[in-house]
Amino acid sequence: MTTKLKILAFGIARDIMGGSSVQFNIEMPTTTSKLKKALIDQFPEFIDVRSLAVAVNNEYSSGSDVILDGDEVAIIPPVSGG
Amino acid sequence: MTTKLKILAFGIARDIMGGSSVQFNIEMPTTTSKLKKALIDQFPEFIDVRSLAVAVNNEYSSGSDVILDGDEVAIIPPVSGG
Amino acid sequence: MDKRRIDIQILDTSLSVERCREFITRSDCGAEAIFVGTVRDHTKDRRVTKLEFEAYTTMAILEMEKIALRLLDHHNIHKIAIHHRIGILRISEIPVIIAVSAPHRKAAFAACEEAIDTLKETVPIWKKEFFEDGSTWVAAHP
Amino acid sequence: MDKRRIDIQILDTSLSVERCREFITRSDCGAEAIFVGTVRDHTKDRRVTKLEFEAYTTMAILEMEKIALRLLDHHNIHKIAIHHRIGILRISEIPVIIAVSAPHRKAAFAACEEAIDTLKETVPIWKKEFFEDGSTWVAAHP
Repeated sequence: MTTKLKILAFGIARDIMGGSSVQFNIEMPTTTSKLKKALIDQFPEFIDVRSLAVAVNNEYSSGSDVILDGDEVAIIPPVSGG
Repeated sequence: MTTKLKILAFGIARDIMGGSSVQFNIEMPTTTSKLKKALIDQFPEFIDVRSLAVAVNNEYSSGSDVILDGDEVAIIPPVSGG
Repeated sequence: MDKRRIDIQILDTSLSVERCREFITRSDCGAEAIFVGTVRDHTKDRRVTKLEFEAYTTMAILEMEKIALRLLDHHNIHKIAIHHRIGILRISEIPVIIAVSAPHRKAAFAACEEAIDTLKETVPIWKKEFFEDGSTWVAAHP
Repeated sequence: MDKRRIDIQILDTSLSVERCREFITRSDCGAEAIFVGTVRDHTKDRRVTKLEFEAYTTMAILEMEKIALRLLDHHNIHKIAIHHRIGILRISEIPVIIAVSAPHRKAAFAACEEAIDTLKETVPIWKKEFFEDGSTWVAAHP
């Protein structure tokens, strides 16, 4: 069923999504790859971003990792600290 | 002719020669190697020192470099700064 | 246990090398290697007026802890401090300090350099460069 | 000309990282690598109570200048400070600080490490270690 998933967005992802915490409609449970695909579908500007990672509960997550309701999900564009 | 050459001595060389500025009898002009040999002859404890360099006018000098009257001559035992 | 040997901070106030040294200096260490990042006044040929750093703070601290703990495992070092600043920074201000103490200098240098290299790869912090005529998120685009 | 980019000092008072940074920090540099030597409380298994450093000052300054000028030639770095202390030092005090600024961090680290490695080989400064039951000139004997 389609749920509103809260997504934290930083850096250029925040600019593209229009906020640092965005409600996003997606079929749940989902996976990291599915979320990335859905985000790129809804926000085509992500295509031009060099890379896009997803963090679930403060850990980098990879393609088939499942995202459950209640997880803290963040979109991580290319980092540039230091 | 034998002259008194003033030699600056540091670290263990100062302990061995008994002072930080020592008058040393040597045939002048001389060379770095001759000076080292004469020092070791007069102060046999230098045999046990790991290495012995000579500086003439604030520059490391090597074996056949000539030492003239008036040069500032220093005995440089193994350095251990830093 | 190892956590007592690391000091990880994200701050919105000026960073201080002395504060990092206070944490890392130990009587059984002979060497400290310190990296200080400073804000440069240009990128390629464009004049930079200021920078802004933004962090995903909770995760950034966890990622910096991972870096520090792994370095303690892999190098003969004793303590490591990683301080990163967020917010607006002017030219010559300090975004990051990494300070490492070790019995001997080789390990201190190796760990310090590895720390900043890894931080720039993995820690979720973002830098926005401001120019006279606009701004850009660094590294966002190819 | 290059001499304005180096700051070489032999001091009989406490060394300060901030004083070195004041010299090297530049608005066109993004990276500073700093090495701080500290007095360790032991050598192998012997407890050290204090150290004494003695320098052939005029020559030591010339040798440190040579190191700094060669590094400016060989690495893409901007400024370098080398401060060495002499006299009696207690545990955790600082005998030496080397600070290097550069546009990028790789050159800063490489130059800083090369500076301390070379200093320990060539600069006429001697360290005497004091133990509870005697003292010894470091490195004097095989």
